[in-house]
Amino acid sequence: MVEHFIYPEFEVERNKDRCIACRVCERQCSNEVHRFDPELGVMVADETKCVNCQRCVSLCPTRALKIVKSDCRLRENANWSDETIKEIYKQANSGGVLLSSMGNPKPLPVYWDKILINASQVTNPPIDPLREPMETKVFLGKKPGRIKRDENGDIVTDVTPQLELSMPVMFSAMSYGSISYNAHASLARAATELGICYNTGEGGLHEDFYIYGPNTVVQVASGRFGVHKNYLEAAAAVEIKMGQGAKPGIGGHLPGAKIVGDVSRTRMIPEGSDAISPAPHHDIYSIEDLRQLVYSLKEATEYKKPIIVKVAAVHNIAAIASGIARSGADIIAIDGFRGGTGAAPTRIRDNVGIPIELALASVDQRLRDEGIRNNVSLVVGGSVRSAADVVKAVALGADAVYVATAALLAMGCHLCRTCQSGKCNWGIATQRPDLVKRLNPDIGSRRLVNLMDAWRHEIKELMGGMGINSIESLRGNRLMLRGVGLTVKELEILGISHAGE
Amino acid sequence: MKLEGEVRIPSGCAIAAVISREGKGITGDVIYNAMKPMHDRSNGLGGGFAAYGIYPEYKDLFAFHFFFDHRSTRKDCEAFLKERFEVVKGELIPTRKIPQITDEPIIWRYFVRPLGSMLLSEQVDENEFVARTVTKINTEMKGAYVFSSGKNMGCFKAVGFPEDVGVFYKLEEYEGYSWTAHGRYPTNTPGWWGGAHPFSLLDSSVVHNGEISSYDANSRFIEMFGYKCTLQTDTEVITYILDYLIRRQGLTLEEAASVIAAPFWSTINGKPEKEKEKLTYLRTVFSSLLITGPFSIVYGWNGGLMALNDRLKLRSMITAEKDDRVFIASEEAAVRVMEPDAENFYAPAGGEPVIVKVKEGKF
Amino acid sequence: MGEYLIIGNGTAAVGCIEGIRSTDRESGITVISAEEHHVYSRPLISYYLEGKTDLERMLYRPKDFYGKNGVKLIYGRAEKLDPKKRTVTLADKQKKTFDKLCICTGSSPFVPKFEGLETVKKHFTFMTLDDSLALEKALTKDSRVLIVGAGLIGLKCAEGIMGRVGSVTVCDLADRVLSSILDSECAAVMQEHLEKQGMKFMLGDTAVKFKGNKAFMKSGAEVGFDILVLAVGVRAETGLAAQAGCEVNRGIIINDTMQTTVNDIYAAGDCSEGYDSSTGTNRVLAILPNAYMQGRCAGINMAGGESSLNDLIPMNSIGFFGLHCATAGAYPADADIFEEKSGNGIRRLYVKDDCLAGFIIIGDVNRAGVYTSLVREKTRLDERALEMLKASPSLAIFSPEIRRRKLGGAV
Amino acid sequence: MKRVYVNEDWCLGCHLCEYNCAYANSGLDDMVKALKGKPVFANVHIEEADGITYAVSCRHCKDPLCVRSCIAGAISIEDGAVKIDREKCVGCLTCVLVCPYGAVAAGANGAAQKCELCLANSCGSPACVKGCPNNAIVYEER
Repeated sequence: MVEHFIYPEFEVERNKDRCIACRVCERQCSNEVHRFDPELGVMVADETKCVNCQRCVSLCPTRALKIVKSDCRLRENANWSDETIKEIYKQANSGGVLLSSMGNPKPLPVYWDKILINASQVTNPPIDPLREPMETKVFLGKKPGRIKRDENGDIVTDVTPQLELSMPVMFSAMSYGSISYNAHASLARAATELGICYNTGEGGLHEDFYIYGPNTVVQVASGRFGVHKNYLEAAAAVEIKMGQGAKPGIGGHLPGAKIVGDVSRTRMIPEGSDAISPAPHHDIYSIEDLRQLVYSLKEATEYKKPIIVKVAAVHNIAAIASGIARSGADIIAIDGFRGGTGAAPTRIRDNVGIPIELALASVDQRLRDEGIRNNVSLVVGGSVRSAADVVKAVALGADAVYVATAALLAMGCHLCRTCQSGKCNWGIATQRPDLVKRLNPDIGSRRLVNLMDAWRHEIKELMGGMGINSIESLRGNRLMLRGVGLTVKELEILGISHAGE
Repeated sequence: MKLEGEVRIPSGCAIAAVISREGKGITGDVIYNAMKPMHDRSNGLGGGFAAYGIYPEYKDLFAFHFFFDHRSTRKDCEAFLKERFEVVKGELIPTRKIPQITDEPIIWRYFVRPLGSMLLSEQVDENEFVARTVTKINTEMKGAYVFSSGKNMGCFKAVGFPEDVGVFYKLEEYEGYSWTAHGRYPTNTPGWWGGAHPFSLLDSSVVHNGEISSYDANSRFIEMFGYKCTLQTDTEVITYILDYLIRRQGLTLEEAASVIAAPFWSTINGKPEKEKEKLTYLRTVFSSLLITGPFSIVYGWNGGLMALNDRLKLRSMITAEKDDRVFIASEEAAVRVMEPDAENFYAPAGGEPVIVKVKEGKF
Repeated sequence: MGEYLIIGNGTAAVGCIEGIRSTDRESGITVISAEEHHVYSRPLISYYLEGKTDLERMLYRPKDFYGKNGVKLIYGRAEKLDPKKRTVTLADKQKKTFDKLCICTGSSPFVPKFEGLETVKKHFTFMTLDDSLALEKALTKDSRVLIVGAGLIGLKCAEGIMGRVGSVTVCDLADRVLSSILDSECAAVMQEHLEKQGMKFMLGDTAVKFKGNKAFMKSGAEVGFDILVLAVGVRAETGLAAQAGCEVNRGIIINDTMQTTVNDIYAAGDCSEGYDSSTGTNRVLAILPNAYMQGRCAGINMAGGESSLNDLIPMNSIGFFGLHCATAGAYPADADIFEEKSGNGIRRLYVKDDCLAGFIIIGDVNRAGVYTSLVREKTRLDERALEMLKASPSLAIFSPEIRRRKLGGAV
Repeated sequence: MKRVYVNEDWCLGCHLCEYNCAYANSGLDDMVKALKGKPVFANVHIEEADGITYAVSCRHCKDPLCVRSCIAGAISIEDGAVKIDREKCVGCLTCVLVCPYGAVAAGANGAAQKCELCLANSCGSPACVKGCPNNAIVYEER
């Protein structure tokens, strides 16, 4: 059966007047779009292979290239969009589940963009972060409910284990396997330089990165890949991954083709075998089972490391979080439905879960209503895109945020959303050595540090404007937020007033 | 416009305080006259005083000061009180009719003792019992508002300039060893008697000048522990925070100060190991109780005063001494009115608590 | 260190001056130059005729070279050398004393005794700038030129004048062009190229007799010409050295510090017989780079420094009408030969005992230096390296470790 | 002295250095004008071995064979940098024959050319380094 031809989504526009046929585009395109035709003496392109990753555009020394959206469209139909129709063709061609990468691209509400931040005028001075001290350090973990004193009356200072961060941001879980060695190296080095943490994801921890342990969160996921004593001991904190915002209720599947060499060794599974993470942890079918795993991990790490439980933001997230807060977990991480992924079924990614802003607001309020907010720290992720998003998240009640997509972008990702192909031209979501080397961790880590330094400055500027000189005074400070264009219900869930009120 | 409790009310203000370390009596005119040179720091929308040692004859009883909107409210409330307390005395608080103060509510005071049976059934001590009762009245009984609930102390407040409020309440007729005063400059309230300051709970009272930027972070945290920030004012939340830290967590005043006006991490890291450990611990555990934004407060309790500025010292505050008396005020002029020959003027650094205690047995 | 004296003012002399000055900035240096010219690049005389350079640009070192280096330049011919008195006597009887002496007298054209040579009006050798200037004067647009000798000098001369004369015929007793540096396969390639440019060859044949404008060839042929250039060969100028008692073979015998067999007398350049590491024998390595390096080595040692040379190899880079030729090392008869032809070029590699013994590249000579270094350093080549070697000259021939070392630090 | 070094771990073999080099040394202010439809003469070149690529350019040796060997006296060292006087050069390519790195090459008009660290052109510092997308070429003191 001949496959139904689908016209390429993108077109390569090459300015013939500018192209010097240096063939950089050809050498750099792992999708083999560009080719030099020696007979014609010009560069030609096979657009069916183009994923619009912009590698060629970015490296073309004469700016001769442009990737544009094809205007070869089907007849316009408000109900049956081009994309919908083409997805149907694809499925009719293949009979398969559609796969996608990175976060939900659908035009669903982004609440961050409907929330505005306050600033001081007259009654209270704004603070200039360049003149006055401005603190962004946070400690994540359970805080004791009561002060204890020893026989001398001195306060007993044995806090439960805390994760100290110089700013309320961490790089969230991306496994070695789904991203490259150099991407991990960049994240680990940047986290260390920044005094924050990165997260191994569920692919284990490469032996080269044990030295970054104090800035590493190791993950224990349903596949338990690469989990062993040293792995747990190396880390600053251990995260139990129950779910992921991009694909709540779904496990993971890293194809055997990517389980090669160090990836296989790090995951502790044979080369070439598929790495399948089951949808649930098969030892956790309920909240009381979670408590057992939390305490197993605490036992294994001698109660020295905070335990994070990461869940996807789903409908009854407040109740789930309340349950986790009482399970012994020190930190709850919630991943919203716009969170990224290396590969997820398209339908799941685009239709399951809820926005992180609403999840955060309701969880924070619920934990306060129950008087247990200080028992856990809250970390939220799922498309935190800027310093403003961080400030809004903290003001809604988060202790810190997880960023991944922004970190990937800093490392060079152009969000072409074809990670699943394993041919990432930017050296991030690939294991092909020739592609992996395209990400020099010197550059990758520097850019990550730059990004976070910039965010830190912006966070301070925003805090200073509000007259706040330490990040903890922003946490849960919802008075600093106002909504625009939100319904009464949305405002009620977010716990903020409308602008003008 | 919304009243206190319906919206958060920030305000700029004037504060002043005086205390006798020997526990000697000071009449109320001393303090209300001190507010005169700081007239422009208030706007007539609130003034008030807290006085310690003024009810020696009832010093073992809780003195409740009430505003009632109506006689019937007072009746209902009195009935409720009697279910929980032995009401030893109830009376109108004496006032003087002056043109500057109008629209006064019914202002009443009760001297009460919690019923032992109630303490037993609720399994709490008398302070907690009183605190809960006050919270209950203030949140649930419309038209009734307890604005003072400590032993041998009392708050007096009204809509008006503080010097007029002092005259209105005939404060020159009271004698106490410690006084605090507040003149209010709120920016978004029409002025409500209950919203005037000091704010107090049990014998704790707070006068405060400033506008804290951490308000919602503090209030949403403290509300987890049974407090209700009904007024949505800084003073109220600061009072609750100090009550929580000092009475319920048992922190010392200095420790409490290091929570609400915590030293910067860079400062903490420069301290000796033990000190550093303790400060880090307090700052970590009570991170949500750090107060940022400008404030100068005088915290009063039976037996002492504590003056404290925010850690950046964004508000003026000065202290001075003369003989057994210690003076605190937003401006030096106020101190000079109280004692022209005051000495040792000192402007405490941001986050540096100034604690004055009356000699043991003298109050 | 006393007085330095250098006889000769060519490349070796410059090397010697720069060698001395790298060690001794003070003592006097005297140079005796037989040619009355500021030091110039001898190999450029053909480029001069071709118009690719001029007298100004031909200077091997800038005008201020002697001054800057504290060198006293004397024009004159050294005639006597007394090693005991440490004096050199010039043709004008001027005497120069020395503490250290370097003989850089180079070589001179070898002109066999041809019968009837005296009957030829216009005959030239092609060695010095003056030779070139004299030849230039004789050239006319329709001169027929006969060049005896198809070696480097003969062919460079031929190239230089090709565009300025009517015809050029080159004869040589050898059966191929550039027989000293090319094997027959490569010589054929070069010859074909030269012929395409209009050059005529009579190889395996040479003039034996001249009469006026006619040359009589060994084969019996007769060749008419207007101008005759004799480029049969060169001889090392060893006379002075021999006079002083230095051991002399084809050139002045020197050790690896450039010292002759007589104390304090050094020799460098075309007049000397150095060690050819590619064959392991002593021979005259009459090429400019070696002259400079030997001169420099001599200079350093004369000034009390330490330097030795034992990795000199024969090598040549020469081009004719845009076709370049790069050669180095030896071409042992028992070597494995790798050959590749491309376009009008050829590449022949001589591999012996797992080493690159020598090579010839005609055509694209870029990166040939990598091969040269393999020859010079006698780098052992494993199977992988051999494959890379054959592919093209590149650092990829070396093991990754060596390559990283080569590219990784200051050298 | 600062020199250009390559780190083959990060070289992508994109050859951009060659084009940036040729452009920087073209004297023109537009890369298209400088390179379009013309042979590219770069002073840096990419080599490949066993799937590894790396850029090679003049090492600016302390005691350079090219300087010693130049028959025209056209190559000299200025402040540590080895430079070719292209006016003097007659294109004999002896320097090409002796450079052990293969870093000197025949240029456009027959004269030899090599990396001169872009010190004299409008780039001011090595264009290959500036333009390398992966920091595989660096300009530093070692």
